[in-house]
Amino acid sequence: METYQIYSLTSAILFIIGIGGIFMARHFIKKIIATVIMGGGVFLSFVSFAQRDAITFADPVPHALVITGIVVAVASAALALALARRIYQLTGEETFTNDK
Amino acid sequence: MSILIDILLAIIMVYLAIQCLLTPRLIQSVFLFFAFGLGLALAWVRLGAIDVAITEAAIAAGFLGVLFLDALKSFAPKVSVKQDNLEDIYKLPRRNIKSLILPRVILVLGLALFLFIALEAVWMIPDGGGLTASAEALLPQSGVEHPVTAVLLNFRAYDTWLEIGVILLGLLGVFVAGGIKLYKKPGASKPDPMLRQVILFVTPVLFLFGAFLLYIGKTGPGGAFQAAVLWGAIGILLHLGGKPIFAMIPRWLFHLILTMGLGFFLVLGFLLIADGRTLFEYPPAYAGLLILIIETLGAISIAAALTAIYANLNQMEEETNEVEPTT
Amino acid sequence: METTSIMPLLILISSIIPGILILMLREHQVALRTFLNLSGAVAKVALIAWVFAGYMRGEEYNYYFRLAPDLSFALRVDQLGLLFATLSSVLWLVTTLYAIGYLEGGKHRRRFFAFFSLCVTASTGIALSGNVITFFIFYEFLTLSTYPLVVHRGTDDAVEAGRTYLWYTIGGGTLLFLGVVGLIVIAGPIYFGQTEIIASLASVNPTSLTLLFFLMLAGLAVKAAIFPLHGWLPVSMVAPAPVSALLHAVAVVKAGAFGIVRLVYDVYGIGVAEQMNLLTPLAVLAAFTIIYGSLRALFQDDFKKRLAYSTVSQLSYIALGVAIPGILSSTGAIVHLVHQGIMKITMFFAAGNVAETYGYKKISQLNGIGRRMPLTMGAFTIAVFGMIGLPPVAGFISKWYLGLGAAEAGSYWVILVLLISSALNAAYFLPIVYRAWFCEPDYEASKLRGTTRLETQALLLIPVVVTAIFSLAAGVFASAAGSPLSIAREIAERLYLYLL
Amino acid sequence: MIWFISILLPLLAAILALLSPAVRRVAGLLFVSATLPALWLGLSEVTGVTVQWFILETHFFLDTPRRIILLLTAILWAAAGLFAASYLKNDARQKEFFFYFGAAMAGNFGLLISGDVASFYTFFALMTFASYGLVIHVRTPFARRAASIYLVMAIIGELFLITALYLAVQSSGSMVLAGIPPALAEAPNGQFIFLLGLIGFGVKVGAIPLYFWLPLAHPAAPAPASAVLSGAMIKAGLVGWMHLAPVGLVEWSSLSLLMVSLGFASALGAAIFGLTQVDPKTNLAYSSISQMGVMTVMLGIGLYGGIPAALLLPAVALYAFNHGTAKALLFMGTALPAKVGGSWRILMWAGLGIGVLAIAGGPLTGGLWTKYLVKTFLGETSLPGAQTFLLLLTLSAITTTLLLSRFLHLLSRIEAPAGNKAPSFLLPWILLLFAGGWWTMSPALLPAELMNHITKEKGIMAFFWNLITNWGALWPITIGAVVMVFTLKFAFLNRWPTEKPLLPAGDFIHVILMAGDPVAKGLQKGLDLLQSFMKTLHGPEKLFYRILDENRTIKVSGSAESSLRRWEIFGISFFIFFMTMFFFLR
Amino acid sequence: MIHLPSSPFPALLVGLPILMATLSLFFRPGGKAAVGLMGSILTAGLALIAFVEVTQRGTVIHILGGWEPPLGILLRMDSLAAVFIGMTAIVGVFISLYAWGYFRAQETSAEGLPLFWPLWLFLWAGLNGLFLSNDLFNLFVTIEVIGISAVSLAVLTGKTPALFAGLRYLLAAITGSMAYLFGVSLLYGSTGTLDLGLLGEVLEPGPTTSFSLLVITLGLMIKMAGFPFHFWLPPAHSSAPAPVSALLSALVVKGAFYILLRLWMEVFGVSLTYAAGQLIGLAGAIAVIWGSWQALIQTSFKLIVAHSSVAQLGYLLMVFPLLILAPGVSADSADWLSPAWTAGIYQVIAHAFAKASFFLSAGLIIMALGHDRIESLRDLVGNMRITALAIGIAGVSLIGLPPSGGFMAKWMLLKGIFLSGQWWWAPVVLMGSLLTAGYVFMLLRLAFAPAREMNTFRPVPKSLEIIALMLALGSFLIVFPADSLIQFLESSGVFGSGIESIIEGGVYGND
Repeated sequence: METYQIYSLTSAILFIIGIGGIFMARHFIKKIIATVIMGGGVFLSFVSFAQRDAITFADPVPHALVITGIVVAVASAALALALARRIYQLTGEETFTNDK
Repeated sequence: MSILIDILLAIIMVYLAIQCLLTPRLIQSVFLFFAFGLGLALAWVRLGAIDVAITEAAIAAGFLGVLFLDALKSFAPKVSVKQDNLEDIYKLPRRNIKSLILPRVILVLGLALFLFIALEAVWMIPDGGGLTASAEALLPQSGVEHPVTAVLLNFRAYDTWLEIGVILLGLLGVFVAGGIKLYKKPGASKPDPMLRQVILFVTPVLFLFGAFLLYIGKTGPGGAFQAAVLWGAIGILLHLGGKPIFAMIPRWLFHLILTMGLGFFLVLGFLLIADGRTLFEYPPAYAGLLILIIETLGAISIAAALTAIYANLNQMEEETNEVEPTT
Repeated sequence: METTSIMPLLILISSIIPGILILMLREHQVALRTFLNLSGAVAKVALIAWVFAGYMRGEEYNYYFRLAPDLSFALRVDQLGLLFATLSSVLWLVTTLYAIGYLEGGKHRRRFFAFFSLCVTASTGIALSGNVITFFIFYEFLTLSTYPLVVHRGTDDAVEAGRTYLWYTIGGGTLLFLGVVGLIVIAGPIYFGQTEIIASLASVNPTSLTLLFFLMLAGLAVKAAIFPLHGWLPVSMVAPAPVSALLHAVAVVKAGAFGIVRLVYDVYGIGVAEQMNLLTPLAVLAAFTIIYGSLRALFQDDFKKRLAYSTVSQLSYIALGVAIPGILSSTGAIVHLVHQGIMKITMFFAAGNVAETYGYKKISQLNGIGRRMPLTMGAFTIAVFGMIGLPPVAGFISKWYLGLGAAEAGSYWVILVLLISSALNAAYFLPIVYRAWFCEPDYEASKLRGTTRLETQALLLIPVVVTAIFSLAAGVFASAAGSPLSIAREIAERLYLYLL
Repeated sequence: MIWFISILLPLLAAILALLSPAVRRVAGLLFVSATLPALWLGLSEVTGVTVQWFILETHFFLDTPRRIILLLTAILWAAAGLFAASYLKNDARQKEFFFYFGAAMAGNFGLLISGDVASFYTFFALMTFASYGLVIHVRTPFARRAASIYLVMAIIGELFLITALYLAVQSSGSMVLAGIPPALAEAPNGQFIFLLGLIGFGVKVGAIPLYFWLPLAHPAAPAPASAVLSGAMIKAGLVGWMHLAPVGLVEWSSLSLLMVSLGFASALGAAIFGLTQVDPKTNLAYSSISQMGVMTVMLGIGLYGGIPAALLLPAVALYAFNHGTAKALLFMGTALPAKVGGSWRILMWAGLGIGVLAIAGGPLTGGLWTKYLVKTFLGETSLPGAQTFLLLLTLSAITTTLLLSRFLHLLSRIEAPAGNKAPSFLLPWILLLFAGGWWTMSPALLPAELMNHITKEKGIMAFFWNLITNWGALWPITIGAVVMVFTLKFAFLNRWPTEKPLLPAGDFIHVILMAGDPVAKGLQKGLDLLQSFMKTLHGPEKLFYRILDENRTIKVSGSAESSLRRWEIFGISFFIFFMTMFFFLR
Repeated sequence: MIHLPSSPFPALLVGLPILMATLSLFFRPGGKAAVGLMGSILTAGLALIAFVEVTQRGTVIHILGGWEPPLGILLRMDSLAAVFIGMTAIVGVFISLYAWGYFRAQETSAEGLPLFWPLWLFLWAGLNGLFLSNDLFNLFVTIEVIGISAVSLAVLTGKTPALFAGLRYLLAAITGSMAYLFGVSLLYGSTGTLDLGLLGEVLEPGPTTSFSLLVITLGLMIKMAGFPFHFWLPPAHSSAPAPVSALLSALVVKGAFYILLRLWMEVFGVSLTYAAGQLIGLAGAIAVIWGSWQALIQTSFKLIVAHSSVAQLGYLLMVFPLLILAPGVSADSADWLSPAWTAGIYQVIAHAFAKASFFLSAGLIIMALGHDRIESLRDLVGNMRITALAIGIAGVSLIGLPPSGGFMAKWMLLKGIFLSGQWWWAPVVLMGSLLTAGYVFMLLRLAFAPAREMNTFRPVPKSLEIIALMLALGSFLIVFPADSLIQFLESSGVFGSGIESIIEGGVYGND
C-alpha cells in the first residue's frame, strides 16, 4: 500500500462522513460543517492522485484545482452560514422543519 | 514507518470528522472542526501539497473556523433564553427521536454500502498518469517557476478568475442573506481598547508576511489566496478592534478594492482578445509581471471580500432589534 | 405536393386576424368590432367560394410548411374538407349575426367575439388540414378557443361546465395525440387520402394498427360525443345560445365527427378498416349512443338540454354511417355532417330566441309560444321534422341514405336503430311543437309581449329563418348540382372508386 | 311544369291564406283554382317528367289507377275547399285551418303524381302531418285526444313505411316506384317487405287492426276536412299499397289470404261496430273502414296472381273513386241538416240518399258498377274460397246499407232550422254530387282493356240498364233498408242507442288503452327508474373531482411531499437511487 | 478539436456579464438597474451574434490562455451550446426587462433588490460559462457560480420562508456539487485529463468509472431537482421574487441537465447500460406524475408553478433511456435518437419560455393582490386580461397542446418512445399532459369564475403584462424555426449520434 492510497481511501471515508452528516445532522452549523468535511474528502482524493502522479514535483493541476475548490467551498459555506444565522435571528429556529 | 504516520493521521482525521459531527455540543463540534482542518493541512503536507496546506489552514480551517466560532456566539444566547436548563445550552434540540431511529438505521446501512463501493472504486482506480509531465514541459513558458502558480494563474487562469468571482459572489450573497441594511455600513463595531493594542502590533506583521507569501508564490508554495487570508485577517482584526475599515472608506473605494482583482483580470483578458489573442493569453515576455500584478490585486480583493464577509456575519445579531421578525 | 398555394392559409387568416384584432380593441368599440367580425366572415365565405370554384375547375390549393422532420403543417383542399369548410364559414357568418344580436349589451363581448373567430379558424383549419398532424393541431386549438366561450357567462355553473369540458376534451386530445404519433411512427407522415400506406401495412402490423385506430377513435369520440365520452356536451349547455349553436352544429362536435370520417376514409381507408374489423365496434357504439342520447333527451325539461342530448344522438348517425361500409351509408354520413349542422343550429337559435325574448328556458313554459313567435317556432318546427327524418327537410336525406346503406350492407339491425331513434326523436321533439302551436298560452305568459313589431330582434330572427331555409333547401334541392348531397355523393363515389 | 304547379299552387294557397286576410275572404275560389292543375292532370294524359334537382331526383308520372284517384282527389279538394270557405267563415282559427288544408292538399296531390320513392314519401308525410292540424282544429279535448292518437299511429305507420321503402329500394336498386313491384316479386324477402308496407300504409287505410284512430280522427275534424280525410287522403294508403303490390306477378297465397280475410273482416266488422254509434260522422268513419276493407280484398286477390295489374288496379281505383266522392258527399252532408231548411231539404235528402246508395252499390249508381267490378274479379280469381267471398260481399252490401241507413236516421234526428234557407256551402256539395255521379259512370276513366274485360263489348250503359245486375244489387239493399225501417218503427225492436254509443268510438283503442294502462304505468315507472339511474350515473369526471377535491387526498399528498423534504428521507432516497443504479451499471 | 475555428465570442459571453456585474456594483440602486439592464441587453445581443456565428461557421472554440487541453481549458461553442445560450439570452433579456419594471414598482423593499442586477449578471455569466465549458472542473466552478448566485437571488426578499428555502437549496446544491466533484476527482485520477473530448476517448470501463458516473449523475440529479431530489425546488422557487423565480425555473435547473446530457453522451458512453437509462427514465416518469399531482393540489399560484417545474424536468430525464441503445441494437437502425434529442432540447426551450412567463405572471398577480392564493384569482380575466391570456398560453405550452413548443417536445418524445419500442413511457407522457392540463385549467377556471368579493385588484404596469405575454407567445413561436433548428443541431455531430457514436470514437462531428 502506498501513501497516496491511504489518503485516497481516507478521502472516500471523509466524503461519506460528510454526506452522512448532511443527511443526519440537524443543526444548521453541523450541516454546514458536514459539507466542508465532505469537500475535504474530495480535495484529499485530488491531492492523493497528484502525489501518485508526481515526477519531479507532484502534479500541480490537482493542487491548483483544490485551491480553487477550497475557496469556492468556503464561499458557499460562508453564504450558508449567513443564511443560517439570519434564519436563527429572525425565527429562533436552528434546524429545518418540514413545513418550511 | 512513514506509512504508519500516514495511517495514524488518516485515523485521526476520520475520528475527528466523526466526532465533530456526532458530538452533541456545538462548541465542541466547532473546535473539533478546527482540529480536523489542521489534520487535513498536515495531510496536505504529507502529500507534498504545501500550497494547499497553507490555503486549507488559512481559509478552510482558519477563516471558516473563525466564522463558525463567531456564529456560536450568535446561536448561544437565544438558546439560553429559551431553555431553563443551562446544561442543555449547547445541546442540539432532539425531537421525536424514536421516529428518527429507523431512517437513521437505513441511512447508516446505506452509508456503509456506499462506503464499500466508494472504497472499491478508489482502490481499483487506474493510473491516469496526471498532467505532471505536460505541466513540467510548459512551465518555462508560463512566466512563473512554481508549477502550482503556473497552473492557477496561467494554465487554468480562467478557473481562478471565476473563483475570484465566486468569492465576490459569496460576499454579495452574504449581503443579501444578512439583510440589505448591513450592506450599507459593513463592519460598524464597538471599539475594544485591549484589542486595539494587539491589532496595532499584529497588523504590520501580518501584512508583511502576506506580501512575502504573495511574492514567494512565484517560485514556491504561497500565492494570492494565502496572502489574501493574511490580509483579510488584518481586516478582521481591525474590525474587531473597532476600526471597521470599510465603514470608514468611501463606498466607491470599497467597491474598487472588492472588484479590482476580478476587474483587472477581466479587463486584461479583454485587452488580450482585442490584441488578437485569446482570453488570458499573456504575452510570454510580460507573463511574470502580469501574473504578479494579478496576484496582488486579487489578493487585495479577496482580503477585502473575506473581511467584509466576516464583518457582515459578525454584525448580524446586532441588527436584530432593527429587523422586524417576519413570518 | 410541390405546388403550394396561399389560398388555404388566407382562408384561415380571414378569421384569425379579426380574432386577434378584436382582442386588441376596447370593449366599447362596437362598430369597429362588428365591422371586423362581419368582414372577416364575409371574406371567409367569399374565399371558400372562390376556392371551391377553382377546385371544381381542377385547380389544387395546397399549402405546406415543414415544422420538423415528419411534422409538416399541411393544408390541402379536397371536397370533403371544402364541404365542411363551407358549412363552418357560412354558419359562422350566420351565427356571428345572431351573436351580435344575442349579446347586445352583454359583458366581455370583445373576448367573446375574438374567441369566436378563433374557434372558427380552428374549425376551418380542421376542414382544410391535409394530414393527421395538422388535423390534430387544429383539433386541440379548437378545444382551447372554445373554452372561453363555454365559460363565457362566468357563472359558477359555467365555470364548472368548462372544467368538465376541458377534462373530457383534453383527455380525448391526449389519446388522439398518442394515436397520431404512433401512426406516424408506423406509417410515416401520412397525408389524408394516402390510404394505400395503411393498406400496405395492414398485414404487417395489424395489432398496432388496430390499437392505434381505437386510440384515435377514442380521442375523436370525445368531441363527437359518443357514449360513454359524451358527458361534457349536455353540461356545456350553460354557454350562451350562439355558442351552443356553434358548439353543437359546426365546431366542436363536428370536428370529432369529421375526424372519424377522415380517420376511416382518408387514413385507414374503408376497405382496410372493414377488413380489419374495426368498424363493427364503432357501429355498435354509435348505435347505442343514438338510442341512449334519445332516451336521455326524453327526460329533459330544460330546452337546451333536450337539444343537447338530441345532439348526442344525432351525431352518432355520422359515426354509424361511417361504420357501415358502402357507398350509400358513406354518402349519408358525409351529408349528415352538413345537415345535422344546419338543423341543429336552427334549433339552438330558436331556443335562444325564446330564452332571450321571453326568458323561457323550460319546455313546460312553451305553451302557445308559436302564436307569439311564429317565425322562430316555424323554423324550429322545420328543424324538428328534419331531425325526425321527415321529408323534405334535410334530415330525411341523410337518414334515407343511412337506411338504404344499412339495407345494402345487410345490417338490418341498423335500420331498427334508425327507426327507434326516429320514434324517440318524434317523442321528444313533437311535444315541443305541440306545445308551441296547439296549446293555449298560460295566462300570465299571454300578457308578455315583445316590444318590437317583429316577434324579436331582427338579428335574432334572420339567422334562424335563414338556417331553417337552408335545412329545407338542403332537402328539397338535394339532388341539385352543388347541393350538400351531390357533393357528398361525389366524395363517397370517389372513395369507393379508389377502393376498386 | 304542370306537375310542379299542381303541388305548388295548394302550398301557395296555404301560405297566402295564412298571411293575408284579404285572400282568406276568397278562400273558396283560391282552393278551387289550386286544384285546377291537378284536375287537368287527372283528366288528360300528360307524359311523365324527371326533375333531377328535386329531392332525390323526382319522377312525376301518372298511370291509370293513380290518375283516377288524382281526379277524385282534385274533385274532393275543390269541393271541400269551396265548402270550407263558407263553412268556416266565422271560425276563430280559420287561417290555421286553411294553412293545414292547403298543405295537406299539396301533399295529397304530390304523393299521387310522384313516381319515385323519395318524393312519394315526402308528400305522404306532408299530407299526414298537415292533416294533424285539421284533426286537432276544434281544440276540444276529444279532438286533442283523437289527434294525438292519430299522430302516434301515423308515426308508427311512417316507421314501417320507411323501412319498407328502404328495403324495397334496396332490392329494386332504383328509386322509381314503378320498378318496385317487379323487384319485390323477385326478391327473396319480397313478402316481408310487402308486409311492412302493408302495415305502414295500413294505418292510413284503416285496415284491421290499425284502424282505431280513424273513427276518432275523421269525425273530430270539421266536416270539409273529414270529407277529404275519408274521401281522398285515406286513399293515399291504398295508392301506397298499389305501388308496392306486385299484382299479377306473384302467387303469395298466405299474404293474399291474409289481405282478403282482413278485408272482409273490415268490411263486415266495421259496419257492425258502426251501427253502435250515435254520431253520424263516426258512423261514416266506420263505413269508410268497411269500404276500404273491400278494396283491401281486391288487392289481396291481386297478390294471388292470375289477374293482371292493368286490369285490377284501375278497378280498385274506380272503386275508390266511387267511394271517395260518395263518402265526401256524406261527410259534408253531416253539416247540412242543421243548416238547411224548407224545401232545400228535399234536395239534401235526395243527395244524401244517392250518396248512400252509391256506397252500398245501389242500382243506377256508380256503386253498382264498381261493386260489379269487385264481383267480377272475385269470380275470376283462383283463390280458394272465392265463392264464400262472393257471399260475404253480398253480406257486406247488407251491412253497409244498414250502417248507412242508420246514418240517415241519425241525421234525421238533427233538428232542422226554421224557414226555407240554404247555406252557401250547399252549392259545392251539389257540385260534388254531380261530378261524382258523372265520372263514376263515365267510361272516360277506365282503360278500354278493362272495359272490354268486364262488359264484353256491350258498353257500360248497357250494363247500367241490365235488370239482372240491378236486381242483384237491389235486394241486399232492400233487406238492409227494411231491417232498418222495421227496427226503427217497432219499439220492441228499437234498441238503437241514442245518447251514448254502445261501443265507444275507436273501439279497439279503448281495449288497448285499458290493457295498456298498467303496461304504460309500468313503463313509466321503468323509465323513471332508468332516468334516476342515468342521473346517478355520473360521468367519470365526477368521480375524479371527488377524489381530487377530497381533503384527505390533499393532506396525504401534501404530507408525502413534505416527508420527501426531510433530510433523512433525502438521504435514504439518495442511497436507494445509488444502489439501484450501481446494480444497473454492472 | 483544437483545429476548429477560433472565435472570441465564447470568452466574451462569459466576460461581458461579469464585467457589467462588477461595474454595476459601483452605482446606486437606480444606476445598478440601468447598468444591469444594459448589461443584459448587451449580453443578449452578444449571444445572438455568437449564435449567428455558430450557424455560419459551425462549432467555434476559444482556447483560454492559448494552452491546449488537457493542461489548459477550452471553451467550445457548438450548436447545442449555441442553442442553450441563445435561449438564455432571449428569456434572460425578457426577464431583465420585466425585472426593471417590477423592482421599480416595488416601493416597499426597494433597498435590497438592486443587488438583483449584479447577481443576475453573474448567474448569466455562469450559465454561459457552463454551456461553453468543455472541462470537468471548470464545469464545477461554473455550477458553483450559478449555485451561489441562484441561492442569493432566491433569498433576495429576506423573508423567512425564502431564507429556509434558500439554505435548503444551498445545502442540496453543495451536496450535489461535491458529489460531482468527487466523481471528477476519480475521473482525473484514472485518466489524467479533464477535457470532455479527450476523456471520452480515453475513458475505460471499470468500477471507478462506474462509480464516478454514479456520483456525478447523482450530484447533477440533485442540482437539476430530478425526482426524488426535487425537494428543495418548490420552496425555493416559490418564495423568490417573481423575476428570480422565473430565472431559476427557466434557466438555472437546465444547466445541470445540460451537463448531465453532455457527460452521458460524450464521456460515459463506455460505462452506461440500458438499465441505468431506464432508471433515470423511471425517475423522470415519477417526477412527471408526482410533480404534476402535487401542482394540482397546491393552493398558491407560485407553488403550483414550482411543482410544475419538477414535473417538466421529469420529461427531460425521460429522454435518457431513449438515448441508450439496448444491447444488440446498432446505431444505424436507431432512428429514434434524433427525435429523442429534439424532444429534450425542445422541452428545455419550451419550458423555459412558458415557465418564465408563468412566474412573471405570478409576480404581476402578487403585485395586484398582495398574495398569490389561487382562490383570489377569481375574475382574473375581467381585471388582468393580458396576464390571464399569458397564463393561458403558457399553460397550453406546458400541457403540450399544439402548436406550442411543448407540443413539439412531447411529439418528438412520443415519437422516440414509439420508434425505440419503449412504449411503457407513453402513458406517463399522457398522464403528465393530463395532470398538467388539470392544474393549468384549474387556474383558468378560477380566472373565469365570478368574483366572490369586491374587486381587489390593484393596477399593474401594462408593459410587464405584455412581457409575460410575449414570453408565453415565445413558447409557441419557437415551433416555427423547428425544422432549421433541428437541422442546425444535427449538424453538430453530438446530436443524433447517441451513445454508439462515442463507442465508435467519433465525438465531435465536424472533426
